[in-house]
Amino acid sequence: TAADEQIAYRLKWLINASTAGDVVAEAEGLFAAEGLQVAILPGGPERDAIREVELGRAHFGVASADQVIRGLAKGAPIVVVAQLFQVNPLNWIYRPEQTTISSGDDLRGKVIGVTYGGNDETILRTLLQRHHIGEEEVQLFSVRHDYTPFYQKKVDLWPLYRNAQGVIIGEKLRAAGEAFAFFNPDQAGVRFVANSVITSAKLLAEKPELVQRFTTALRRGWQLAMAPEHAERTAELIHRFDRETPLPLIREQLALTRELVAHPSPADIGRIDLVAWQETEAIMLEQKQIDRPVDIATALHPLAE
Amino acid sequence: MDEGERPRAAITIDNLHFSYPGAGRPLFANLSLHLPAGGFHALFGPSGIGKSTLARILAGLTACSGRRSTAGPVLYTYNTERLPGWLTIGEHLRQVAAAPAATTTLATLEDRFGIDHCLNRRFGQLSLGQQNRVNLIRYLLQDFQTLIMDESLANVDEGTRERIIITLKEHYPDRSFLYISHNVLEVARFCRQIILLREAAKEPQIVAIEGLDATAGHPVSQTRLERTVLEILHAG
Amino acid sequence: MDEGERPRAAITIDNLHFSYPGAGRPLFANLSLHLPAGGFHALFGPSGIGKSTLARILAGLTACSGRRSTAGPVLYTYNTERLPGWLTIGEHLRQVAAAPAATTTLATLEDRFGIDHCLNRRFGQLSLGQQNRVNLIRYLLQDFQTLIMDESLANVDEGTRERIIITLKEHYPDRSFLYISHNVLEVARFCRQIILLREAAKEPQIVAIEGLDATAGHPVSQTRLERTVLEILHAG
Amino acid sequence: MLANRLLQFLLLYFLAIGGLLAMKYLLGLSDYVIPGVAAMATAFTEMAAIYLGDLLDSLRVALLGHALSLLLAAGVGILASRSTALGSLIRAAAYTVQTYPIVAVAPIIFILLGDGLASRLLITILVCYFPLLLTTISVLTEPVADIEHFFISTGRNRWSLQVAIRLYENMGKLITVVAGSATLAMVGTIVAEFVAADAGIGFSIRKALYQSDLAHILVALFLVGIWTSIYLGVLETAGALIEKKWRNPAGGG
Amino acid sequence: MLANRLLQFLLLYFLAIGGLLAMKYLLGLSDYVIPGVAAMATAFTEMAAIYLGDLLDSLRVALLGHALSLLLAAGVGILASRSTALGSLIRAAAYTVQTYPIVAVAPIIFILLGDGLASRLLITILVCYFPLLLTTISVLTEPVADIEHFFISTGRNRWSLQVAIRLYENMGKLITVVAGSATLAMVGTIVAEFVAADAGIGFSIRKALYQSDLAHILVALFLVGIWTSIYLGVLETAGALIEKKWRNPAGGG
Ligand SMILES: Nc1ncnc2c1ncn2[C@@H]1O[C@H](COP(=O)(O)OP(=O)(O)OP(=O)(O)O)[C@@H](O)[C@H]1O
Ligand SMILES: Nc1ncnc2c1ncn2[C@@H]1O[C@H](COP(=O)(O)OP(=O)(O)OP(=O)(O)O)[C@@H](O)[C@H]1O
Ligand SMILES: [Mg+2]
Ligand SMILES: [Mg+2]
Repeated sequence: TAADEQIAYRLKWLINASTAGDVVAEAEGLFAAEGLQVAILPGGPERDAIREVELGRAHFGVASADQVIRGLAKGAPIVVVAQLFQVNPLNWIYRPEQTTISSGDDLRGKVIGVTYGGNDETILRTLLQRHHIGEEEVQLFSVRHDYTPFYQKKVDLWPLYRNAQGVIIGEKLRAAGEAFAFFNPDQAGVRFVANSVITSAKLLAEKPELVQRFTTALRRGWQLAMAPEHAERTAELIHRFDRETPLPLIREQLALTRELVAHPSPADIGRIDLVAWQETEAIMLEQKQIDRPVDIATALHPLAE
Repeated sequence: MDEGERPRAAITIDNLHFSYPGAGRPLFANLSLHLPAGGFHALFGPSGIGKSTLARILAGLTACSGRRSTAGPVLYTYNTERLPGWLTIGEHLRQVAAAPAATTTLATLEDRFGIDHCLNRRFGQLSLGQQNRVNLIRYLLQDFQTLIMDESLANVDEGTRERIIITLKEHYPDRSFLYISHNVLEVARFCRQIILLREAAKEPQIVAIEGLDATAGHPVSQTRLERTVLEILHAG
Repeated sequence: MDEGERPRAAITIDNLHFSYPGAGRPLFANLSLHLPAGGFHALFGPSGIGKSTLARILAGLTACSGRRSTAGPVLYTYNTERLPGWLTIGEHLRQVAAAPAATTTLATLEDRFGIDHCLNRRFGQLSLGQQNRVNLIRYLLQDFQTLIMDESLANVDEGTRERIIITLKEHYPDRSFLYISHNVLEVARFCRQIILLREAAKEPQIVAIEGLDATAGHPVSQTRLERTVLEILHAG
Repeated sequence: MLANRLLQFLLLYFLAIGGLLAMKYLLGLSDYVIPGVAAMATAFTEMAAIYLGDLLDSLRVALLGHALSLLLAAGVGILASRSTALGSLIRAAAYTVQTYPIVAVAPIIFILLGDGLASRLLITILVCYFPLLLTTISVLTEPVADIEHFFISTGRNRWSLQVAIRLYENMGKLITVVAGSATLAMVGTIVAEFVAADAGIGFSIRKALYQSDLAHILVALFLVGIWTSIYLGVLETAGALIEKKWRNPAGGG
Repeated sequence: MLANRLLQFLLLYFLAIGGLLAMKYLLGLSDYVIPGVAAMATAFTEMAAIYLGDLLDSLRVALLGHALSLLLAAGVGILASRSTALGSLIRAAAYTVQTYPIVAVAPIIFILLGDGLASRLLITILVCYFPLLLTTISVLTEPVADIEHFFISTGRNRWSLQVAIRLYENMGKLITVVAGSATLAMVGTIVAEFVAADAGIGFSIRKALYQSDLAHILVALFLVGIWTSIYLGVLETAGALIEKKWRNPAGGG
């Protein structure tokens, strides 16, 4: 209806299985049910939801925890209203026939792909530090858009999102008859929060109920998207935007996403994990990614339903 | 190069020294020249002697070390000039015809110069002699006191050339023309003063010879013509 | 345009029809021309009549509908040609001198044409008449049977021009030259045959007049010269 | 001209594909490094129609961006070729802006222009205008003495006239460069879509790249090549017609 | 010329910074969106030396890439301007390659050339050569009738001679474009480092971009601008000297 409020929602990345809940909330009318007309804007490396939210170009956005903490350190007036991933999907893929990684210690001596400036760099450096591995004991490889160096076996471990590219690259390796595995930093003791939903402090102060309605609709969207009985429909909805990925792969991606989002149970969808955020902040301080504490708890606004 | 007291000559130049950079000997050494005010005059001399260079200096286009003064605007035109390609000859001429009066002049000139049938063609579609004539006409439509014509009719046939010269003398009795041409007969017959340019080694470098200044009403006798021609050839 | 039985003429053209695209009337209508083999001949006519066009057709540079045959290579040169800028005149001439024999010819020509002191300059640093002469010289060093000179000496003074023409006739007695010039006296005096080009409406469009073919040893009398000039002017 | 361009493109494309396949089989590279013939065929049948739609979307932007680049290059070139302090500053600005890689300035562009067509067009233009600008400046700073002399002597040398003379005299060169820059408009659009858009073939290439799908990329490159050849061919034909109409053969010597 | 270029760049750069700061303080934006003066100053003192090292690394590649681009453009341009089938095909190939955004062809480049300097150089060249090529082709396909007539008539019109004549007659234009393309070499290098390298100023910009660190990006852009201005200024001065030495003033009318 005309009374619907127009909302711009900037994603961090392209629409794919990692944005299942966002798509479902929109397509199944959950936003509309809250009186919101939401435009979902795909993101990309040159996009920055924090900037857009501060500038008022977007009302809500998705940003990774390191982006949020960095923004806060520079005075960006933003707040976190939901955390989408309970487990960080960032993993390193490797070929077990060639590389054995059973613990963080095994990283020693490996050629490891890293996106310089990305959160995988921070995570990796923390891992190395925790396992007392010096810079000179590994070989870091600057990662770019394409996987050729990994394909050509020049790099042992390559960072990717377990639930998204992990499935696609895995499929290719499987088709070629090659075995593959993932190294998950979470298991090696580094907890680093991934994507979360942000808005501006101003919007939260001025229209708390609007923020509430948005968050509610979004959480319902994610709950619906993650529900196994809705999986087929969710996959179809995503496929409308993500035509390049075949449906079977999207289904597989969804199943993996469910493990990371509805963790440990569907009730946890959207939950802001304060401890994990504090650990993330501690890591960033330790890695000198920020020059002062931001007291992250003050920026987290879990909204009760 | 100051415009001091108003000179009686159209262009005066004194004490001119000039050499091209890198050239051994100077082209002009202490040269002085007074182009009379009014009349059709010639600058004459063998190829390579420096006529074009001197003409450009007289027109103020080439910097030099001499004292130069002029009476009124001096224009310099040369035979390899071109017109913009996107207009027809007629359009171009109408555009550059300075005053309203020039429009009627234009019509007369087009007719007398024999280019009236080329007017809706482009410059590139003209023969060389037609190009010469079209280029000259547009200069005649401008505001000038002195016009220097550097081989401006070099590619025009003799008949047309004579008709053009006579037309110029009739229509522009008060202006000064300095005509550069390699045709000694023509120069002797039609010019009032023939300024003969000689090598820098000769003293004076410039010799002025009286021409016969023929007009339509006053043709000249064959003997007088021959005498003048001989005078020019001997002086050179 | 076939090279049938070996023609006695240097160039023969029959039944030539030609008009420029977009032009109303044809420039040439059923024109035929036989350029005699050997000798210094002229193509003469008022500006804009079609000399350059015909010259290019004779040289095979412009396609046409007539029958054309030639005896030996025909070259066409015109007065606004330029030389490459990165060589001096001397270097360029030495480079294009075809045979070893041409080197001695070159030295003679440089001297007779009066350009020997320009040899270490670039083309852009020459006067117009010097440019004309340098350009002509390099064509003379080539392998040709017929050379068409389209106003090739238009910017050279008369004295030098006569010396050049006489040199050509002495040095190349067996070749054919077709000389385009607007100087009727010169053409009458030095050419063997004067091919007069007239309007397409006139029949025939081409009239051949006998010239006086003067050489250094055989100057011509004033009366014969005047008669020939008159003949040319009347025939036009 | 057009048919020629297309044929040449096809020849080159299949030569390149042949080269890749030869490499694949000679070096024994697996399907994920270089896809096999079957994978390529599948990719083609699956994606061609979809990518064609994307491409047409991009072409719209490329055409518009190309046109605007021409205007910009002409405008800036004309201003920059004036020997005034302002002209010199404009020229410096045009060069400086060009020095910066789009990817580095993209965030600033988005801050200033937001999403949508404006940003996409601006990026297309930034990629496409510079070669046009260089040509314009190079043409406009070189006098055509034998035409300009008259206008200078008679005090008529308005600046617009000088521009007209120099552009007209170099029309052949300009047409070559204008037509050639069509390919730059295309690449500019794709780059813009890569960093900015949520539509167009550049966006699709990006998605394929993130999925490391060389077969899809090859399909996209095929379509891009075909259409650029067509666009280029059309421009070249048009350019030849313009030159023929505007410039008449020079008169006899 | 050189001092001028630098002054102009500084003027433009500080104008742009001023604009950003004005926006920041007028809209009350945080340091994250637009860094404040203090943050910029800190970034400068912290990063200038580091970035200067990166930049010099990039400059090396840019210089080499520029030189190779000139060679490539000349070579391809000369071949492509021949009106043979091969010339036409080479031209089509040069245009087609240009159509493809570097990012899309990057995987293929890496497969073919591996990492390291070769890929970086190739990408620099791909970005830089095309405007040079267009100019070369446009110059080489336009006859200079009044010079070439003699050589054609006398059967001397070797192809190399024709190339020499046309290049020489258009030297002024070529110098403008060659000097101007220096900025393209710089941008090409940065793009290459962006997609390919783990060194150079482009790589540093990418890292700063990932962290949304505009202050660092501005420092990098400052250095890039300074050095490109210097490079450009040097080339322009050299070009002016060459022109003066090679081309003599034309003779009288
Ligand atoms: N740019 C130049 N550099 C050096 N010398 C030059 C230059 N231009 C002309 N010259 C020389 O200066 C002399 C005079 O040249 P100028 O063109 O004035 O002669 P001119 O009398 O007009 O000859 P013409 O009748 O052949 O046109 C010539 O010997 C010529 O070679
Ligand atoms: N490209 C062209 N298109 C149309 N008409 C042309 C073209 N070139 C020349 N003409 C016309 O054809 C006629 C013959 O031209 P041409 O150049 O052959 O004359 P010409 O006898 O050499 O004259 P001149 O003595 O002035 O050089 C002229 O009237 C000219 O205007
Ligand atoms: Mg002269
Ligand atoms: Mg002619």
